[in-house]
Amino acid sequence: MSVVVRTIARIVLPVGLAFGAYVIMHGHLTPGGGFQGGAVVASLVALIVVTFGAERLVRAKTWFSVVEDLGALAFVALAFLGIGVTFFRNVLANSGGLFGASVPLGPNPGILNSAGTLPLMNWAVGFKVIAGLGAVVLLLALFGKGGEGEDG
Amino acid sequence: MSGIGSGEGFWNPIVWTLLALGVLGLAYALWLQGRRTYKRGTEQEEPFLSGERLPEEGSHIRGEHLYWGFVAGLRPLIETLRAFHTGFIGDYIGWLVVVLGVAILVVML
Amino acid sequence: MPFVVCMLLIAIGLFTLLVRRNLIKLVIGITIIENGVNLFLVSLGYVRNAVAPIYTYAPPGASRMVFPTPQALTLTAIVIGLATTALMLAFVVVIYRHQGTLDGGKIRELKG
Amino acid sequence: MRRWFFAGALLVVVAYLIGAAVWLHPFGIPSSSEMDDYFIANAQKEVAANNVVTSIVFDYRGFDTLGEATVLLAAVVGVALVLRRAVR
Amino acid sequence: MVTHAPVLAIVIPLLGAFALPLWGKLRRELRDLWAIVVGVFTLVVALVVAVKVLGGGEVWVYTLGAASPAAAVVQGGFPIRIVLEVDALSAFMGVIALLAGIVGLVYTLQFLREEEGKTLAMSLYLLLWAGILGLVYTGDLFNFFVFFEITSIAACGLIGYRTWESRPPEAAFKTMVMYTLGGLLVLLAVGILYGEYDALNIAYISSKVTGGLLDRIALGLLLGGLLMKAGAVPAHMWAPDAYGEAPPSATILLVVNTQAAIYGLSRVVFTLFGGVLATPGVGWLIAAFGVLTIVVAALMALVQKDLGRLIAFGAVSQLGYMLLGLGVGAASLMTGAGFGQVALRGGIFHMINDAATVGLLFLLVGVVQRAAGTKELSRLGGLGHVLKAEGGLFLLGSLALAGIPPLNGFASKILIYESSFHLSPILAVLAILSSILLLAVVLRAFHSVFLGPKPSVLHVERTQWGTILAMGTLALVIVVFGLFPGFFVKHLVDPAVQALWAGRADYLAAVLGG
Repeated sequence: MSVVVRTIARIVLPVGLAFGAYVIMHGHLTPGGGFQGGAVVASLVALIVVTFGAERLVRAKTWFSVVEDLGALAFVALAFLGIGVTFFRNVLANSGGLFGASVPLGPNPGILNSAGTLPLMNWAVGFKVIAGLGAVVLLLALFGKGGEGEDG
Repeated sequence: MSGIGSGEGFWNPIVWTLLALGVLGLAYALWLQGRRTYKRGTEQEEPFLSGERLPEEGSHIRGEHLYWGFVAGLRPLIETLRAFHTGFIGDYIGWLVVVLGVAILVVML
Repeated sequence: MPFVVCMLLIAIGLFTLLVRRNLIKLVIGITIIENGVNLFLVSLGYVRNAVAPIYTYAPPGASRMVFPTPQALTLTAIVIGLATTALMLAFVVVIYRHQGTLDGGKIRELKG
Repeated sequence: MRRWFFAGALLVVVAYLIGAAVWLHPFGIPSSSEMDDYFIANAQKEVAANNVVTSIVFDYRGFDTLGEATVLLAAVVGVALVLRRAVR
Repeated sequence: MVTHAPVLAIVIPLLGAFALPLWGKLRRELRDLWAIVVGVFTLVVALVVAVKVLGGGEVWVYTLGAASPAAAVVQGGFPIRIVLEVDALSAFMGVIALLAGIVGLVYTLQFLREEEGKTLAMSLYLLLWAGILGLVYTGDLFNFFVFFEITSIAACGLIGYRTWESRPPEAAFKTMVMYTLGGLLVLLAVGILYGEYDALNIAYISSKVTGGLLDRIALGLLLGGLLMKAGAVPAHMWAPDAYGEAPPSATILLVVNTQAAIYGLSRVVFTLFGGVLATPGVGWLIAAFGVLTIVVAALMALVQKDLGRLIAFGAVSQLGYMLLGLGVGAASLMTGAGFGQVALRGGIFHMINDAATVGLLFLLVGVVQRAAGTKELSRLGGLGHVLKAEGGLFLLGSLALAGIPPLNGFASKILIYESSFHLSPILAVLAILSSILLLAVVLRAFHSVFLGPKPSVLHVERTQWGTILAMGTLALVIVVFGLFPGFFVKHLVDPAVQALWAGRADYLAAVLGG
């Protein structure tokens, strides 16, 4: 791609990354969440593929698949936290500990340290979606360019 | 333990197997009756293929040609059915829509 | 009326599937149906004169909130639709590599 | 012939779909709302999250989200499987 | 942990599928060991569910994320969370999924080759297994849709496994299009029902449903989507493509996946709309599609030139018998005629018989293809000289598929014949004639693959012990279920029949209380 596109992409990349992280982090307070923020960041992968070429990211593919598996495992592990009561029980909410603050009822400015397992799940799902969508984009972009596929 | 009732009658595979063995034994007994007229080593042992000579290495009717006459008899029906399976993805979807339409029409009755 | 629009979108998608032969256009048709269904789902939860179901800095005067469940369902359905689209496109790529065409009328090795 | 058959079926289906859309509750005035009223009233207390949608996605209907994550993983694994280096 | 058994049965294979690629990156032996461990744990957990539900006769409710597993409803008497609800029918389907899943897993471990992407295929296999278990255990409509899509995507990924050939990706794409459309129809129906009742729980909607116009349209959409997935003619054309081209280790689960659609169909007809179906029209519809499926698929199987596709059409024909049994049962539900129960008994018993029979045949197709390097009937022949045990197993499976006594196919088919004769003699006659046709079909396959002069140029590989073990298990099931059908009908099938026939009130009460 041309210099203009590359320059602007270099500016957009950190901003987009920060925005994606914000959307994931504040999923339990503002519109957004793991999926939406993950999709924002994954679109940056597509931006890199379009701007700098997919060959640059050949080695990232393996990392993407590992991160995706780890994200999914973390999500299940967080769901398993509540197995003492029921599967998917939100045991951290209103517990007073990590992410355990209670929120005042009705409209309020929001407390980041609340909602129990929700922010953690948002992060797990966020990483999972970044890695998953990034892997799909990369696989489709790399197909037929020598480095395709995975052995085993 | 073994049988199941079907409302009308019942089905018991153990009894059926015993009966089948009995019938097989009867058939074997009948078969033994005819053994006296059978001579080994004559042309009676050879398969009769309309007077044709048998190939040396044996022959095998390939799967496509088995039941040739039966398939030929049903040709109009089978050709219709084969033409029905076009392999075109648009037809797959079309028939799904038809099933859906029929289902909705019947449910509306 | 918005429900009717969603159903019309679904109808357009089905029509696309029935009259188009190009595999990519088939995938597009399925995506149109998907969007119609998702729009239908999310519009089910709309409540007149209501605000988004989020309490962070919610307008103090608003009394009602839009139904949150359809939004959650639509979120799930969108991601599922994305996954199916990705897989279908991957198949289209492989089919094109093998058969050299995208015409659904010619991709008929499995017939009869 | 076959095309007309499909067109007729499509017309029937679409007619009933639009019938369903017309027959449904008026846009913006849901006919029943007990489950969503419960969510709006109690989600903030039970889950301690301001965003009711997120509390439904990850708490009340968290199992759906697990399924959704699974679908995404299955799609990625499927794409990797389909587009892998074809050794043969 | 026993209280969490229903959810663990779904989550353990999911967890296994998530972690499997990581193990595969470390060491392949660890990956295989992990798959075995996951399989054993799933087996144990789901057997606990099956024994408790089928033996105890209760409906097991598990509410995800609630203060206690039994607390499905909140103040006001309506459920808000996702509820897993395992009644006898679900537990029975779980047993089928277990049998097929374990056998297929043992087969997969040895059959697939490393250089062909074994790790990814095994991961998808576990996902498909988990999806089927979730599909039959869930008590929530939207969750049903989610698991529907999990099974669809995992199944299509597996169908397109042999990407170096041109036919499997084509089959996978066609199947994917059909599955996606079916899933969208189900989702649309869920949306309509949600808009009407503001609920997603099957039991709660069932208690509210009135049978008005909207309910009927939703029922029609559900029927359309599920009939497609159940492989009913004329929307069956994806099924022979998929079964014929998929790797045989996955086909056995694909068949169970299709049966899970029939489970969904019976859940919709008997439970969700069981209270408002005033006319036998729906039952007649399903029975008519069933007979059409039986006849058309059997005729098409007669003229196939590819062994996989031939068996695939036979499998589609078998699905028709289940649809027929279910339809006759549904048609006689309102009149309460006794033969409806017999039909359901036959249809449900036929599911497990079909999973064993068709599964065995597909596993053998894989062995034949690996041994001879081809599936085309015109190039096969004389394999019986080399693969003696496999030939015997194929004959056994063929006879069971055609319903020859005393094998298991006959035991379930006779129930379907007799009961459908009461509804309409034409149905029974067509079903019996097609069964004879199927015998001709499978004997033709056996004849052209295993009989004939010994092939001279053929390079034949030996079959590994794992595949023999898997096929031997299925053969054992065929013989034992054929010789002692009374025992299995009484302890496995009859609770499931009762759950459909008279269990709707229990199903609703288990969630809603009272």
